[in-house]
Amino acid sequence: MIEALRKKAEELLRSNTVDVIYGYGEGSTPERTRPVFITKPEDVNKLIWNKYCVYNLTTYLKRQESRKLGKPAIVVKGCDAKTIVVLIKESQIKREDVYILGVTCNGVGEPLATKCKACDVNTPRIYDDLIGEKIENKEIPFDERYAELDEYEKLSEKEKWDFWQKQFAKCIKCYACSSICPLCFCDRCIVDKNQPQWIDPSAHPRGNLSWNVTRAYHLAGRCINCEECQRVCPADIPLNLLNKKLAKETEKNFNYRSGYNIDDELAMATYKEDDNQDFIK
Amino acid sequence: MENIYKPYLMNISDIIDEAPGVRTFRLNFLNEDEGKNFQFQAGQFALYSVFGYGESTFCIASSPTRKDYIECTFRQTGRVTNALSELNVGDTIGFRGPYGNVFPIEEWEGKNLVFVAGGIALPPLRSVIWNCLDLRDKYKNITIVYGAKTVEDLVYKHELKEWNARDDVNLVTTVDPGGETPDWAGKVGFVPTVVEETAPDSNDTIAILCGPPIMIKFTLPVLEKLGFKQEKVYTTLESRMKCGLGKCGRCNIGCTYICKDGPVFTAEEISKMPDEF
Amino acid sequence: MAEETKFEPKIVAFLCNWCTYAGADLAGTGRNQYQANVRVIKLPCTGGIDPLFLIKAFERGADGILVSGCHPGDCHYNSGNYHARRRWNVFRPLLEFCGINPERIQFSWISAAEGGKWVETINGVVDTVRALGPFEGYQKINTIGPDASSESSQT
Amino acid sequence: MEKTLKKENFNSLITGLKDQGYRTIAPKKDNNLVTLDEVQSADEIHLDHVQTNNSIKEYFLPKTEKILSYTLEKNKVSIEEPEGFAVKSVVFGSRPCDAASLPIMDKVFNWDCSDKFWVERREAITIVTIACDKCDNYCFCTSVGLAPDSKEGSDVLLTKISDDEYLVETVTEKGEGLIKGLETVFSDPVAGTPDRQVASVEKKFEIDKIKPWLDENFAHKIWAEFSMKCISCGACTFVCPTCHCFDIVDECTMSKGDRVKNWDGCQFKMFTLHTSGHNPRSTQDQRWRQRIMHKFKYYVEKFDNILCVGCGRCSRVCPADMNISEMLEIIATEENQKE
Repeated sequence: MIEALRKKAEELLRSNTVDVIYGYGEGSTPERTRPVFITKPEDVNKLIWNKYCVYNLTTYLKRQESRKLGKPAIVVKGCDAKTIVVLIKESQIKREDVYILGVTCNGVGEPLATKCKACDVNTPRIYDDLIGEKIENKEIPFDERYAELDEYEKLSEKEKWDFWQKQFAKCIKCYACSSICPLCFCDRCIVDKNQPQWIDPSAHPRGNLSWNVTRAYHLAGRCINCEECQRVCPADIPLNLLNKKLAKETEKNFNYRSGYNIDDELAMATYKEDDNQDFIK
Repeated sequence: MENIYKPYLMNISDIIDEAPGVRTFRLNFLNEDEGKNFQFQAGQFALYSVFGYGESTFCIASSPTRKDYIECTFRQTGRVTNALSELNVGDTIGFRGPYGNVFPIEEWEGKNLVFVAGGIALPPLRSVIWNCLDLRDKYKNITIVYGAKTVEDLVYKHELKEWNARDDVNLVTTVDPGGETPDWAGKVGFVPTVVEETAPDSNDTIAILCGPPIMIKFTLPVLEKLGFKQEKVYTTLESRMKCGLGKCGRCNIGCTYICKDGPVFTAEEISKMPDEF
Repeated sequence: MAEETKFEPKIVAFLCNWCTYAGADLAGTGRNQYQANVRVIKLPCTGGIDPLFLIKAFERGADGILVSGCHPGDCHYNSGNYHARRRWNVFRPLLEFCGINPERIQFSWISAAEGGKWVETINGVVDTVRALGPFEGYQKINTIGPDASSESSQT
Repeated sequence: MEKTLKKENFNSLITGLKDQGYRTIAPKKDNNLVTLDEVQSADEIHLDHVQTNNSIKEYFLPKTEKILSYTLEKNKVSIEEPEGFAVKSVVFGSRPCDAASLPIMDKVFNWDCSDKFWVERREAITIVTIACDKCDNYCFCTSVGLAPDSKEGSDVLLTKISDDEYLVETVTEKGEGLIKGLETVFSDPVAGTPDRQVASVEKKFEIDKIKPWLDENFAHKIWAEFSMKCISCGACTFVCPTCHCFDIVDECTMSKGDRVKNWDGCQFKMFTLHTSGHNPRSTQDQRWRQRIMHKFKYYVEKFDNILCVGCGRCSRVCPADMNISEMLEIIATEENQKE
């Protein structure tokens, strides 16, 4: 599979189809990989593919430094490919501006990442080239997909509050969660705006609650569950639970799953006259 | 132990509207003893704070020879300066300073002085200009070249009149082409060009330059052409600062901390800094 | 004997200018009494209410919040309330997931003609929140100063 | 002074400290992380780790701290100064690299004028370090002039000499005072040379090669190449025991507020953004260069110390696997090739 990937990458660079390949390379330790940016055909051997390729490389589509390298081909797993669908829908990129090197994937991480436990995109739903044997994507029932939330939803109001307060207390406001998120592409984040200052910049319980709730909420109906925020959090806050909860509510209420169908209207940019309103007096 | 981040409380005793969005505050110490012990020198800066909005860094615009008050001039741009401009006479602000190094005006004694300023950069020079004018005998010819985008944007209009009327000051004012009014008596043109036209004698002369980066960039070669050596050209740099005390770590250009080693530098010193302004 | 001070909740109401605010106004001109615990913030449209406003209200000491606008189909800007409704549909469960009682954030449609419904709704919100008691969780994190947070972290 | 401490006596040590009014901070396990945190008993202490997730820094320069509070009444302002921030404490079981960061940072917080929030906490806190008996690939203390059993910055150094016993060496008077006050907990050292169990940390580069290269290579393509994958978050700077940059902000209501000092980091693009919109370090290669230059050149020139203790935290947490020692290895190699 690696050979096929390198061959394709080399071909794309030689034919000037793209200027750069965003891919995975060897990391600091055997259990890590790292993003690599291949601009020369002779460097394609730096590309690798293994179970440690957890990163969602589409985040580099938003970074000015990598954009300067020119038109990219990106190595994406099925989950990462969903990001590209959202980015296109949200007018951040054009379909023709990115070459999608989809890889089929049976799960990443050691132990297996939670995002892989109910995977229904082993084969990307969008790609220009597919590397690896096509895997039939399975249908996974709603409950199973959000099973991770069950034990938290069962908690009492006070238990929930205490759980999250304990988690948010660890937050150091390094903003790795939003920096890594391919869908947090605002040039200036709400937390950096100070006229007025909506979110306290301090890493105290108040500032941490409003930051973490707002970060998650801004991804409502958008998050494609790549779990990068959770992976990068140096304080080990289970951020993805918040994102997943929002995804669940979006699907439950609007029958919408982010990044699955390019023809679907974005959940938060549209409405239906008969949307749920049983909580409104 | 003293809290180095604790500001003095200052009363706003006067407010002057200088130009659109530009204001001068005259400040007095609420605690008279603090006022009596307070000393600063031309070139230094301070952190001014509106409680509830934060601190902002700018120079002290009044001369150290005028001891009863401090003046600052600021343009309304960010969170703090916007909050400052909401204040009225009688309101209280915080003041931390003075910080940074100074213009070596004693070394300049017996020499000609040429001040070149653009737009909102006159305030940093105003302190040193008045300082030298208040000690007028110690200096030879004093030339001031000051330019702004439009006539309206010139700051300290009253003082410009005063300097213009003095025969011991050669004031040249200019506005960018298109910025003049029908009754404008000054020059029309950009500062570097006007400096070249004015052609101050570089012999035994110190040039003090302050303005936007683009103005500095084009004026330095002009001064060089006129024969000014780099070590005779002074300027004052600015940067984003939070502590003003060499601790918060953001105002450095290479090893140089603008808050401690600056803000006053010679063109020679600047030429040796890495290109990261 | 010291008399026990009764808890009076602070309620912040975010109202759309065209319907609910006018409805509340109607209640006023009709001299219909309702509980005085509410502070009204008037906005052009519920579609313009950022959930951050609601968080901020809690930060500043609100015990309960009411968000209210035009009935579906009646929005002055055609669809502002439909969009708002979508957001509430996900924001409300998010807060609930974080341990905030959803009864503290209530939503309603009240038209300019429904002065009576306004009185009824706001009294309902005040009573519910009074029964819930002060929003202690938020009050606690509001009073913990920046200096205390590092000591309390990870505990 | 030398003593020994049996693991079984940890509990009496912690209780003893508590009785003397000390708060004890020690490594503690929480889910996947081991963090330095307040402990009440020795049972909570976790010592089977390479490095704690958070550094010792947060007990001297908290992630957020009040530097003053004020009340506003019409146009009257009154300022109140925070008190009680320096809590008498013992940090027990931090690593030698963490302890070494403290004297390095003393310099920046004391030059020209002293930051009392730092200084008073330094006085109030005693550091009891445990020498590392294991390390990982990210550790590089030996490359920056330290060792897994360095005494710099510690008041007391503990070194494992058997599975259940530690050698106790006092380094400062403060440390000696602490030990003397708890004499019953400690035993006298046994005769003979103890078997010190200290990790062996591989030396990855010659530190002497770094600064000369930095002096010459402000403009070098490696800054951009190496930092291409950086995502501009502040994780590296926040977990770093020597990164000390901070921000000052006001947080308030209509009538009262606090002026707060928060961690800030040079990797954020907002860090140097002027109000005018101009940004001296607007791209990631400039910011990455700043981080390396500040640690291995600027701080050395100003304070005669490297601003790095080789703890490896930045590389462990980096979301994009940027590895600082790898960068320094490249620099040292380049410098070698020049010769």
